Amino acid sequence: MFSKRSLCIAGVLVGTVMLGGVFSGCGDDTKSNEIKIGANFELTGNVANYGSATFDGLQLAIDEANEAGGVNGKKIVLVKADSKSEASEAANAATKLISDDKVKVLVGPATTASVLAESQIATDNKVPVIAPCATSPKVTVDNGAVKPFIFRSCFIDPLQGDVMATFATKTLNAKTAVIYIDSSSDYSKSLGQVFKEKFEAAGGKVLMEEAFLQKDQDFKATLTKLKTANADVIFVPAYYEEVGKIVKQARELGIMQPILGTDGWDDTKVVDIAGAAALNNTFFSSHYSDQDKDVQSFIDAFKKKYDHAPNVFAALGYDAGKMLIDAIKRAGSDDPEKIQKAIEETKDLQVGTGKITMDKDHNPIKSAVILEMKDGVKVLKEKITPQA
Amino acid sequence: MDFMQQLVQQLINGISLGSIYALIALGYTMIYGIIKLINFAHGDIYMVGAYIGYFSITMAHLSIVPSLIISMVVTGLLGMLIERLAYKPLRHAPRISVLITAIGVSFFLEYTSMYFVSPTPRTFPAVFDNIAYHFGPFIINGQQMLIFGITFILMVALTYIVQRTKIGKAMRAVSFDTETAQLMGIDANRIISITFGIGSALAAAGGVLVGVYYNSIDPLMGIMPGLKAFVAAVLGGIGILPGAMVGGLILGVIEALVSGFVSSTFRDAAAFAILILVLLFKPSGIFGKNTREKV
Amino acid sequence: MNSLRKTDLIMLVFGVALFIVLQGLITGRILNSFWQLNLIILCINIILSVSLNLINGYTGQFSLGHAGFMAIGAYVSVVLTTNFHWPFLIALLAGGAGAGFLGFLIGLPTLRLYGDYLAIATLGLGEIIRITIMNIEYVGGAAGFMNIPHNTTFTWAFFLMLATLFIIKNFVNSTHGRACIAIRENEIAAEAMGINTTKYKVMAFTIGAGFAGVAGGLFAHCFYIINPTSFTFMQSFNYLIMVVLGGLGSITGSIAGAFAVTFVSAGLASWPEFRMIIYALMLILLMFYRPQGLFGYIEITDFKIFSRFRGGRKS
Amino acid sequence: MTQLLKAEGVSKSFGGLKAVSDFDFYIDNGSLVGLIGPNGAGKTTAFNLITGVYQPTKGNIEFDSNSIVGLKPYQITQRGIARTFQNIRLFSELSVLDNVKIAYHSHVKYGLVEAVLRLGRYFGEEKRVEERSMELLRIFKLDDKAQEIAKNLPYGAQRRLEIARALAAQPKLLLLDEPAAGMNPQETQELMEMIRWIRKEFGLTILLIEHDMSLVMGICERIYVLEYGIIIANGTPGEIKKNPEVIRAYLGGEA
Amino acid sequence: MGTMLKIDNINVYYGAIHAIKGISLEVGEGEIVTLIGANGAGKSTTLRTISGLLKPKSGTITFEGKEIAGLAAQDIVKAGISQVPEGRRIFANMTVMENLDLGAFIRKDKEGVQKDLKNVFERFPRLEERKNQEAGTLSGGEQQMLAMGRALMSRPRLLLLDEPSMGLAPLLIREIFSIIADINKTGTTVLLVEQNANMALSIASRAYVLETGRITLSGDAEKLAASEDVRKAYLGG
Repeated sequence: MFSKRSLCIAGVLVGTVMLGGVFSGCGDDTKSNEIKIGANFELTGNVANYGSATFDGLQLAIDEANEAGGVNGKKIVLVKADSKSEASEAANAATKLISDDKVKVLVGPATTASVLAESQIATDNKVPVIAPCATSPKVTVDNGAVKPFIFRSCFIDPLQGDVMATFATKTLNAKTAVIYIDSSSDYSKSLGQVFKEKFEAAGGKVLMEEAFLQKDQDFKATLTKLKTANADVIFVPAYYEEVGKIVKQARELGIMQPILGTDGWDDTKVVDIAGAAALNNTFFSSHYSDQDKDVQSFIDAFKKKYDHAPNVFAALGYDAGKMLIDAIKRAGSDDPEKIQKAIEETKDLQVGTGKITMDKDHNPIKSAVILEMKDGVKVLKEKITPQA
Repeated sequence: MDFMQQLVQQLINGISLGSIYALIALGYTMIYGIIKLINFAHGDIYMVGAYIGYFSITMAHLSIVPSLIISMVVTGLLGMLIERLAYKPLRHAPRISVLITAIGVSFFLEYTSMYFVSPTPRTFPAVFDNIAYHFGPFIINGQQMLIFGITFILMVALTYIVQRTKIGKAMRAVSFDTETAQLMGIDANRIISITFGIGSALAAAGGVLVGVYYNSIDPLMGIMPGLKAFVAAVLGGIGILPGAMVGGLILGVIEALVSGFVSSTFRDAAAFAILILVLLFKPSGIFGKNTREKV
Repeated sequence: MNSLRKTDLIMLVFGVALFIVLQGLITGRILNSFWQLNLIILCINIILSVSLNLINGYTGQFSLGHAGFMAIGAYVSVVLTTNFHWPFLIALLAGGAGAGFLGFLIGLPTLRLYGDYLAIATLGLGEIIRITIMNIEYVGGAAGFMNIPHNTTFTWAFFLMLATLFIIKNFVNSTHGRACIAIRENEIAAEAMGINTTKYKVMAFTIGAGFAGVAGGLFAHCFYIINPTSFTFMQSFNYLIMVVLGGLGSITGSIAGAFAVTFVSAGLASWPEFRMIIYALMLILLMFYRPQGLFGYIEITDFKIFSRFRGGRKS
Repeated sequence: MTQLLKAEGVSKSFGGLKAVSDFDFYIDNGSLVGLIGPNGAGKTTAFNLITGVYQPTKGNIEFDSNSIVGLKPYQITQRGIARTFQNIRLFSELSVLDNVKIAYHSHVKYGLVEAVLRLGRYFGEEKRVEERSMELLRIFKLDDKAQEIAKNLPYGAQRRLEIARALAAQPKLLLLDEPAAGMNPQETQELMEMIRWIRKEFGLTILLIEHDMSLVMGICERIYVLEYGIIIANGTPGEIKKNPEVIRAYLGGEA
Repeated sequence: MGTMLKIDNINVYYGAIHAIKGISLEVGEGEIVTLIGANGAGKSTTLRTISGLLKPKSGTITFEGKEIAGLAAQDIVKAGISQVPEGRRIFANMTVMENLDLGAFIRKDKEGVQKDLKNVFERFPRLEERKNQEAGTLSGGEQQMLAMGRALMSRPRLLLLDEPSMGLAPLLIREIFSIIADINKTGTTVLLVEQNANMALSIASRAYVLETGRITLSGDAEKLAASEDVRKAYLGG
């Protein structure tokens, strides 16, 4: 039953794996002229497109810093790990980066649940984390207490939800709304909730709340249902891949009302998928407008390196990189606790999407914009500068 | 819109969604019929088909019809190659090992594609106008009708091939009793290979059409439709072509109705629940014939 | 017949010795927390693969819904520890019991199906469980359940794994286990030998689901957060892969399968682009050269060194 | 002598096709009865009806004065009918010993908890089962092959193992479906002796289907002859051998 | 009369079971040769080996002077050997016509096929009556006729028949056997495996008796029919 040859193969396989494990377990000889940064992102699995886009942005920021001679005379080395789009794997990857690769700072992952899974491990090991695009308030604040080592480089859900509710009631004079969220994403759920609260507080009425799931292709059934509500606006706080399809299919079903969204929309793919015409009469909040002069340099650099325009994930990844480099510079050391202090003190830092200042809850204070889609082009509709 | 109107519109939505499941399920069911393998890689073949179509359109600047044909041919050959390399050597191995191999092939296709085309979704260019037709309060758009039409035509063509042509008879013979088919002078390996080719080509057609219809393709796009198509095939009675079509349509309609009248988050659960109920009362699917081992 | 007890004793001593060595390496910081975490995951994976092997390998019932039962155990136990402050062990056992009970309820009607039909039905059940959890706001819905105490230590994982191995091994080597194996080998002959095949199929399914539940509880108390994405059918595939890779019908094989998958996954973590491609190729090649898995039906106790102590198992 | 098994008016049709019709027969306690007939005559169907694999379309089957119609195969086995199969159905990947041990299933007296935690009666019972199994294997000259995988045994040995396994279920009535198929004359001779011996030793009643006439004629006390699902003759071997109907049915028309 | 098929000392295994232990036999052109013996003696295994469904571990099989052992089954059909398998194994879910079409799968000469189809229908008129019926709904005798007709459609030079009498009524058996004799008269060589020894010996010219994988007796059919040994082997002493 047990041929020698197959035993050999089995043995070799198991042996290789074990050896591989042992060697990678031993290889933590950090060179003194390097600063290791852990990039824990969704590189495979369901949301690999968001994770890898964010990583691309981060990589650009790091490359720029290294080309400019590094930070404090040291080169920054990004150590990649794959969180496989799963919370538990994110924790696993973070553990690996911290204990195995001995990284000084972690950046990522992209989605809230994965960051939450990672944050406790980082806190226990006193390694600061910058989450580029996890917008849930829970990421940095837990039961009213700020998590000392966790930061983010994007604004939080309540801000965007508030901004869009105000925009709907004030600018568009909407009295009624329907909300269509991605129930597999914390981001989408909490935005939906905030929007509802603010919209109703402003005297509006939410007629219907529906949900879809990540990777859905066909939204017509639910859209047919939403159409019956005949509301003034439709709020879809979700990511661009699904948003494109939702807008396209909604217009096909004859839903012509304004559709509102959030920063998850900010990708040229939305136009490609939905088509320029379908996107007319849609509005979403984001971090920057590409007509903004300050942002141009980032967009150009990104296009040069990757051959396509950055999306919001890439921009936020870039911002996280910028924040980090700035903090390490100011800390003047790669000691994680010193870096943590430096990030806390970030003030008026020019990053890819504008100027940011870290607030006491570890959320950056940065301006938001509302963009209108006109024939496939993002047009700046409003700019909201937050009160610090 | 009142309830009836919404119901009719949901049926339209369901049938158009179901046609896509049916299209993938046709190939699934053919392949299952001939070697009784749950080809978990089928959904990924569909994905590869979509990408080949995408590159034919965007890079080679071909129009939709030649792109569709190229995609079907190339993907069909890929299917034959996969069968030859990965499944044929395991023809007499335990079935579960073949299943694991199929899962391996599925991972391989997904992640090799991801490596080469990146996980970012690609958007299919609009290759033709999508006109919405209004029938009273109901809306059907051109692409929906096109997909339904193509699925129906392919099902008819396939049924014709399987029922009437020499190669089709050989397929049925191999599927029913491989050994006796060999006694007729049929080269079973070749027939299996051809079946894989046809099944994969169908999946590719599905991939390209879905790309055109939903505009967006990505390397993991095949996982859920693949699973749904398998559910559709089992629902209709696996190995039976009209069964796959009916199963796909039923699945699509159920999903549309659940999304429209309950909640879309329960859509997949409802689809599986229906499958299980059907299997409990009719263990071999709607069109399937019950067979039990002879003692 | 004391040889049976002797084998048990030897395995127990070996297990405890292994634990002391590993715990020593962890305490001595020779194994860092990444490897410590992976050892915990390994133990959890072993519980899952061995329990799935009881269903798929020993009883021959093709189940693809293991992640669903794992999810039940995970959610039941985290609700009990986080919201009701139950002791960890009791919560784990309750999670196991919950999963087992559900396995029983589901198994009773479903196990009338055969082969691929059973496979797709169980896959569907796993997904139904997951989607249902996703729609329960009380446990966080799709976003997940948070603030879970980090109770799972290597010690817990290791000894629960040992207990699982002990119980499943004993089950398999009893008349009950033989009944299950008989069903796998030839259901008609098994019934002709006076074996109530329905009863034993459901029993194997229930026990397997129960242990999956315990493993789910351990898993959930490891990462501070769980969400339904961790329990998709892809996870069920993973456990199936462990079982088939190791060899259906061999506990040693399931351990080896869990070991191989866990550490290949961990070892390839630094090359995310190639990780899944290599994994896929490994699967395909292994099935080519050893379609019956690494160990086939063979146990480690069947090898020569153990022959002096051999008890009830076949060679 | 009391009748251990009694079938009255048993019919079985498969989708309109009558496989067995109006079957009347009885088996006395302690007797050795043969069931013969050409291929496709319905012999195996009769076995399947007795063992509960099929349910009769009409008629009644009594075992030990109780009707067994409607019982599941395992319940019938637990009441004391064990069988072998025409197309050997061993647990082919298991050892010879395990094949026999499995059949003791209904007679093992320990519960699930005792088994899992290895308490109480577990060790004693396992020991008893193993010893009994080895004893059976010795009787069938398989004890030296106890650890071999069943599918690797020669054909004749597989047939013997199937009988040993059936005996382990401790039946009152043993049904043998072509036990000598594929055996050479010498093996058949030995098998004949063995069947005689086990009947005496275990106090069994035996019903056997066989093609090998030398076996049937040699050991059966009474023989039923089946053709097209109907019993065409019933009597002692001597009577059967002379029965012209049987000769016609069996040797074929043109002699 | 030349030798058409010559089997020389073949050994065949089913897994670990040694099913055929060094069988040698010959079939001359135009003959009916029968292979008789009890269940499990290895008769079907022999036919399956000739047809290429099993590969002999050792030994040679020559057909019309060409070595065919180890060829793929479809190539053996193309060489001119067709088998009517045990239990008929018709394609039950297809029509009678489709079954016959499959029999002619290897042939390209449409006209010849049409002619043979006519011949088959002449020989088995009941098949023509039921040509559009699903084969699974035919009676046992009709299925046997279909299986034979199907095998004839490839226009074989050697026809292998495996237990054509199985499960058939005596009247039908007689009919089937007279058809076999008739097929032989029109120029097809026949190798017939049977349990019904008397029937088989009545139409065969020569016979081999198989017991547990070995040939124990062989010779002229008439002589064997009269022989006490054969009688004994079947009815017991």
